[in-house]
Amino acid sequence: MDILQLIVSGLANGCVYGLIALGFVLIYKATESVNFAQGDFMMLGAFITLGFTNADYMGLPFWLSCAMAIAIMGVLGYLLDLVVLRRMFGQSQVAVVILTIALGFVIRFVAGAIWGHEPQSLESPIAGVELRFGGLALGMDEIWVIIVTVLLTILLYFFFARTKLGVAMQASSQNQLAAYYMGIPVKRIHSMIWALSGIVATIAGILFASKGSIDPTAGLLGIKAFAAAVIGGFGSLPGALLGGLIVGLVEPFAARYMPAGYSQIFPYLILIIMLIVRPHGILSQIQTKKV
Amino acid sequence: MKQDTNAPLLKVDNLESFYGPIMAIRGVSLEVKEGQIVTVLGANGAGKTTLLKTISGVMDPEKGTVRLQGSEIQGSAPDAVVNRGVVHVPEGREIFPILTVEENLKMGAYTRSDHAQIAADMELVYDYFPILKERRTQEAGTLSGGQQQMLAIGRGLMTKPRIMLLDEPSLGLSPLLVGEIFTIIRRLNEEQNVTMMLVEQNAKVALEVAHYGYVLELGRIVMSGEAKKLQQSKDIQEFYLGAQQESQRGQRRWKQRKTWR
Amino acid sequence: QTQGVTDTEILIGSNNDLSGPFAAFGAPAIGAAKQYFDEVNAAGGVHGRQLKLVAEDHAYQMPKAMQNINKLVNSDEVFVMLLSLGTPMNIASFPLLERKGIANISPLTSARQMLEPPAPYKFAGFSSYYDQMKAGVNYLKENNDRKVFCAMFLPTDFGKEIQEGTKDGATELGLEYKAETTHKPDEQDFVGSLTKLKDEGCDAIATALTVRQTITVLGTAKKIGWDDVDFIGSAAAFHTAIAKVPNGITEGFYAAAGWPDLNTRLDDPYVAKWVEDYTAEFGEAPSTGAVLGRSAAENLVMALEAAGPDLTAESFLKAMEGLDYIDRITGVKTDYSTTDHQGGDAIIISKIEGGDWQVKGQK
Amino acid sequence: MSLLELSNVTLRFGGLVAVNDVSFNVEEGEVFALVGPNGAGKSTIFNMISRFYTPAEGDILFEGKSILEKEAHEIPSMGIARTFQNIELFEQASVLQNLLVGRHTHRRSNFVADMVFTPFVRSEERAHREAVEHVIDFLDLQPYREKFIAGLPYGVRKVVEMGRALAIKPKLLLLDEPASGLSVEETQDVAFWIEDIKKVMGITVLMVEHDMHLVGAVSDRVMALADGRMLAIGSPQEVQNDPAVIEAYLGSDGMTDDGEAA
Amino acid sequence: MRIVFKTSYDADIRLFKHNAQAFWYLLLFAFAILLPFLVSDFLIGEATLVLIWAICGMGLMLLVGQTGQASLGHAAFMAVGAYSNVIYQLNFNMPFLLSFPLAGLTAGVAGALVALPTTRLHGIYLAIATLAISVLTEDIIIILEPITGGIAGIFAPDIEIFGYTFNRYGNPVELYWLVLAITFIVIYAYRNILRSPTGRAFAAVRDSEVSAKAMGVNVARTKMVAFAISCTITGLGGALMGHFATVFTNETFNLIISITLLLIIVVGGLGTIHGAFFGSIVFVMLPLMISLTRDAVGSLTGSGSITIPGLESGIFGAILIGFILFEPMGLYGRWLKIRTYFELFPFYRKDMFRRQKSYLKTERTR
Ligand SMILES: Nc1ncnc2c1ncn2[C@@H]1O[C@H](COP(=O)(O)OP(=O)(O)OP(=O)(O)O)[C@@H](O)[C@H]1O
Ligand SMILES: Nc1ncnc2c1ncn2[C@@H]1O[C@H](COP(=O)(O)OP(=O)(O)OP(=O)(O)O)[C@@H](O)[C@H]1O
Ligand SMILES: [Mg+2]
Ligand SMILES: [Mg+2]
Repeated sequence: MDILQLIVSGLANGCVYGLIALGFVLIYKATESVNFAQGDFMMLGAFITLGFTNADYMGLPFWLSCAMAIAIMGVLGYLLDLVVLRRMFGQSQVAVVILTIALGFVIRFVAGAIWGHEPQSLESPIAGVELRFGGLALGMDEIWVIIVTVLLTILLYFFFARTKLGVAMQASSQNQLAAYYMGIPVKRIHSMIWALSGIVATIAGILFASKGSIDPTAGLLGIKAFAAAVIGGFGSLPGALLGGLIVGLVEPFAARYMPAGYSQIFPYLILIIMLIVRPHGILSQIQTKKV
Repeated sequence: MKQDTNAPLLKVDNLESFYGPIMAIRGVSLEVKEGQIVTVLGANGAGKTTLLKTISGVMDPEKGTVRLQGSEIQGSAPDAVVNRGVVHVPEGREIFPILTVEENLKMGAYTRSDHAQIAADMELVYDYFPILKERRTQEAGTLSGGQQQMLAIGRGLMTKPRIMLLDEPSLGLSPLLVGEIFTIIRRLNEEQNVTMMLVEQNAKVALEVAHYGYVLELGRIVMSGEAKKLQQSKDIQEFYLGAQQESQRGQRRWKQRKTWR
Repeated sequence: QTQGVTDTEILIGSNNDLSGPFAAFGAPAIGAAKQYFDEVNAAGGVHGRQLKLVAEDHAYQMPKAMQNINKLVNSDEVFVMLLSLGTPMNIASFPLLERKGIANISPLTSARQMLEPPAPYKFAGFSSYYDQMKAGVNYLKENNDRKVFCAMFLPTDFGKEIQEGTKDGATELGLEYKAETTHKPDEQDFVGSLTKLKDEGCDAIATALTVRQTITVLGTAKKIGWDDVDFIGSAAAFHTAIAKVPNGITEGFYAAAGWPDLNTRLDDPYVAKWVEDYTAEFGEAPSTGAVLGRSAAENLVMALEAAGPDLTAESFLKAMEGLDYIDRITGVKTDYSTTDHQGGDAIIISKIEGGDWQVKGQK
Repeated sequence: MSLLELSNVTLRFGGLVAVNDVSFNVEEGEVFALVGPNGAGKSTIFNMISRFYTPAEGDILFEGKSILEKEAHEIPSMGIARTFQNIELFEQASVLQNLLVGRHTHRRSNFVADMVFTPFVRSEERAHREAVEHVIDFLDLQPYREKFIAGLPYGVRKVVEMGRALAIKPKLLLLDEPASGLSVEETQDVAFWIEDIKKVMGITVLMVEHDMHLVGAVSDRVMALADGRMLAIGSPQEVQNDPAVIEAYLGSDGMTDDGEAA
Repeated sequence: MRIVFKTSYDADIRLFKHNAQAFWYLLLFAFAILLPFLVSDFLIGEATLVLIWAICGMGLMLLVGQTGQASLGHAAFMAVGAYSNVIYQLNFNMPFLLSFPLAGLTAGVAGALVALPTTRLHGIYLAIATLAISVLTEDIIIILEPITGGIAGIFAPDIEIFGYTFNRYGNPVELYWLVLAITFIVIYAYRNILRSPTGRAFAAVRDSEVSAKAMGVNVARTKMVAFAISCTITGLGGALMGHFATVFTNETFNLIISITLLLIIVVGGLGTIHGAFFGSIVFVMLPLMISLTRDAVGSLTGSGSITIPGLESGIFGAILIGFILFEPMGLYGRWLKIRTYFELFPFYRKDMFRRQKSYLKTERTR
């Protein structure tokens, strides 16, 4: 029973990582850059929802707030690319990485200025509701996280694998010049993917905030999600989920069975070991160059 | 779409392009008439690739105009240029390495939505290059050099262009295929009225298929004329067709070299 | 001429975390202090001098903190340091403060090093985490008959203090200190740690986690149906946000701190007025950080008043050591002397009941 | 003993047999050409010799010793240098620096000495530079000496690649399509260079080339491949007139075309 | 544009391209040495910090800029340098002159050990592995509490050289000169690497691993050497940072510090020594400027002081975005353009430095 409980909550926990990791992978898949502000996007999305729905603020119905927050973050993502990132088109990835790190500073400041620096709880109908199956306890929030993450992963996977737009997104990350030669509007595609990742980040944020609480530094969680995406094979959507689940599962088991002082290092230890065994992640996205 | 057959489909005027401080083309003017095959000859580094890149919008010119059916397109985004029916088959096989061969070809048809016709065109490409059909699901990055070149050309065909800019299409192809490529070019031109602008090191074949030719040297057009006439030109024969006398060759070979110390 | 003091102005420095992991404490504290100084300034200042607060943000990063200290002390030339956050950051500033004779008032950390080894320039507002936890252990033994103590902590100086306080508290009382778990600040899931502690038979758990994590821990314990256990935090967990979590998830959580929650003091008109003013200016009710900021600012102003118009480092220290009053915000008796640089010695045990912190015991 | 011997070499990519039971020898001092349709497995053979790929079956001997237990980076110091079909230069460096990397196998200093820049390092550097200057002279690269690769025309890059391989001072030089993308004039230069490489420098050359003029002009022996299998081997004329080669590779056009060239 | 006539092979090997360049650099060095006579102790403290960050930055630059290996964990090697330096002094009674180079060496060995299993990793995969190692380092410091002081931290004694002590508050100017001297040594070693086979091997691995192998460069070994040298330099910087901070704990050298280092080298200009300096100047001076501006605005508006939480870091982020947008190649890239402008004067074109459209290709094939 113990173990089952650990597995179930590990899975739910891992899905949160996976959900944030999806946002990383989306951007990477279409632009091949890494958005270090992804965690902050999540935080911002959660705060926007909270601003709409919490009684202290606007007190709107929860689901309406979610929809509005998702829409706002989508537009914000699009505009961000249009106004800022587009000017970096074709520049080295590492410059984009630094840019997103700096963007994180700004987002955290803005969130702090609007909603304050203290943790707040999202007044969400899915928080604090528990379902029991025998001795197994499962939060409503956890069930939601698992369902939404799995659905989103499948949806996005087929979007990239099957639809013309999805393949075009992959194409424009692999060779921007060639994508242009084919008439793919690469820049617009970038904006679209930033919008999409804003949306995914908001969904992650809502579920995350429902599981606990949110403050402006909550985005730092993004780093662990990033690591999860990398061990899954950066660029692979199922990989992101897989990586998230691994990290999510290692955590409770290490905490349960490892001595204090060592347990918290296990996720990172596993990470290193996995990378040594599979240098390009579990579902490797790296192709050896043919010469 | 009625067109004045004499008005050029593509007209380039006084075009200048730079790489940072380096001027790569220096005031090039040329025109391509509808339904023609025009070839641009020139030595290495003459600026042929730069010229094509500037036309297709992946480079912005510093000066000059590019007119497609009379409207200026210089400096516009490359995808907009493709949407107007100009496709550029680039030098050096810019394929999508982690997509399959079939996905690569599908991307060629990105701007189109006539599904039935796309499928038919795909079959046509497979017909031209059977090896691509065989390797439909292979990741394009693992194809051999020549196979990648076939894919690049095939992908260009999938856009159903009105005008094709071909940059060294025969690069790395076997002699058998070089012959085929030029047959395909001629057929497309004759049967589907696709206009072509062709850059080739293999000047001999290029002049054979082309109607008209330009010679680009150090970023300037130095000669132009009907392909037939160019073929006869002594200079062209000497510098581009390799018809030199042995003695000259020998001289070149033993020419005094300065040594740098 | 005393550094940071002119005829019209007194410069007060603070090396704080205003955007990093502890901004939830630093930001409101600075806000509240600034608000109080503005009030004092509007009323003519202290002995005709306006109070000017320069707060630098180190975001809990050591190199940035060093830079800030250099600026505050060597460039701005502040007279006194107030509410500086972070144990290592404070410790690193001590050599320079000592050299320049600058007092360090009410740092935002309850680590023992803020007073140890004793030095003339070191002052602390409230009791240490260590003492708080010892008192907390004692309370849970006396009132709830808890016997097996455990701890969940971040491996930081703060976590270590709480772990040691719990451990020493338990052993001194002849109780068992059974198990502990360590965590990272970005850890989200505590099912593993809690099942472990449950297995070990813990019946009281001291926590030294971030505010967000504390909430998750309490929720998780409820979820796995573990209700015959008490959780107790320190001043760092004595936070309004924890009490305000919806659906009663955090009900029953204890905190041992140097002051009572503001809610229990609202019948005092002075406190009520302040809560109103603060809420008006910052758009949110004062939280723990704000309480600390306000009470430290009042403390400082009182000392400056007492030091008289001839303000020097010596006169200020003397005034500080002579302070003895009931803090108007927290109601805690505050006194300093030449041998006692800890203002409030009280330790108050509070518990979340009905979405608010209620005072349960006092030492 | 031949300089290079491939015996019954096979390589598969998944189900695809890229090289199928191929055997041939390259004798010291000759120019040996590999020809064949696209995808025949020519570059794959090069990749096996330079140890980027490991054959599934068969052995590769260089100077009588198997090179299969060597790693890719140990191959150049044995005396095998190569160029790449798609040009793999160090883009962010000058021509000179690219060639100097070719001298890496001749380096005797270590990184500690380099950091201090001892007199020994300095004198070694001078020697490297001298060797590289000879290559630059040989290939007429003076005008591009200080230029960054990123801005060079295709043809010059091909030459730089050849220079970089020559800087290794190998015994065996592998050239993968040295003349593709070059004009007629430049192709003639390449022909002369290959001749000099063989005669003056005494380097054995194994090359892949589609330009049958060049193959006919410089090679001593030619082997034709198709679908990973050997089609024919012999003198250039023999191979060019082999019906199987004409059918699979040259086409009827090709024959007349290259017949006159040969 | 200056044209250099090269008359011997040594022309390419020289430290400076030509005499005028040598002149300008020597002038700059002289200025650096004389700085304490020009500015206050406060600014000298900041200048010392700039130098220390620049040393650490040069370490990372060698790895990222020269060898193309990403690291998100270089703070760990600062930690190794800082801890081992102090431990050698306290526990083994070593003088600074011995403990300091040994600390660098220790960090270098640690770097090589890290490189050993990770040479097969590339790009972000390597970045994440180093990040994980950096997180582990924090815990290792706690586990090694008996020698590291664990959570309580460790106090760095004053630097002492032949009985002469250096303290950041006692004699900041002397400390500055000491750090400056160390900076010079690091720069010299760095330059030597760049002009020697080691540097070329680094660049080869960065630009194309395939052809580096084909040229006989042992890629794994080269990466290891790069890690070792890089971590040695960063470790030296960390040791100085330790003395500068006077106390440090397991939390001092954290992920944010690693990110800061990355920020420094990218904003400064990847791949150049200058970049490390430009970057650390920005990183140290920009927040200071923001604070001072804030204070000045506060005084002007009469509101006394401005205390908006997080304002400084928000503005810092915004300005950083501006820097990157303005010059993605880093400040050194911009400096080169300005220099070319003057060298070409008056033969420049108005938009010579306008960015041409540029396009990226995947780095997923290698
Ligand atoms: N990225 C670049 N940066 C700087 N200069 C460049 C760049 N690309 C090309 N050039 C220069 O521009 C000029 C024209 O180059 P271009 O590639 O157009 O020549 P080309 O005629 O296509 O040659 P090739 O036959 O080799 O393909 C050359 O002198 C070349 O050095
Ligand atoms: N990594 C790989 N994975 C799968 N197939 C591969 C891989 N590398 C090569 N191939 C296949 O192996 C065959 C041989 O390729 P190779 O590159 O050797 O051809 P080639 O003879 O050099 O042709 P070309 O003249 O076109 O360069 C091709 O069909 C190619 O598609
Ligand atoms: Mg070209
Ligand atoms: Mg090949």
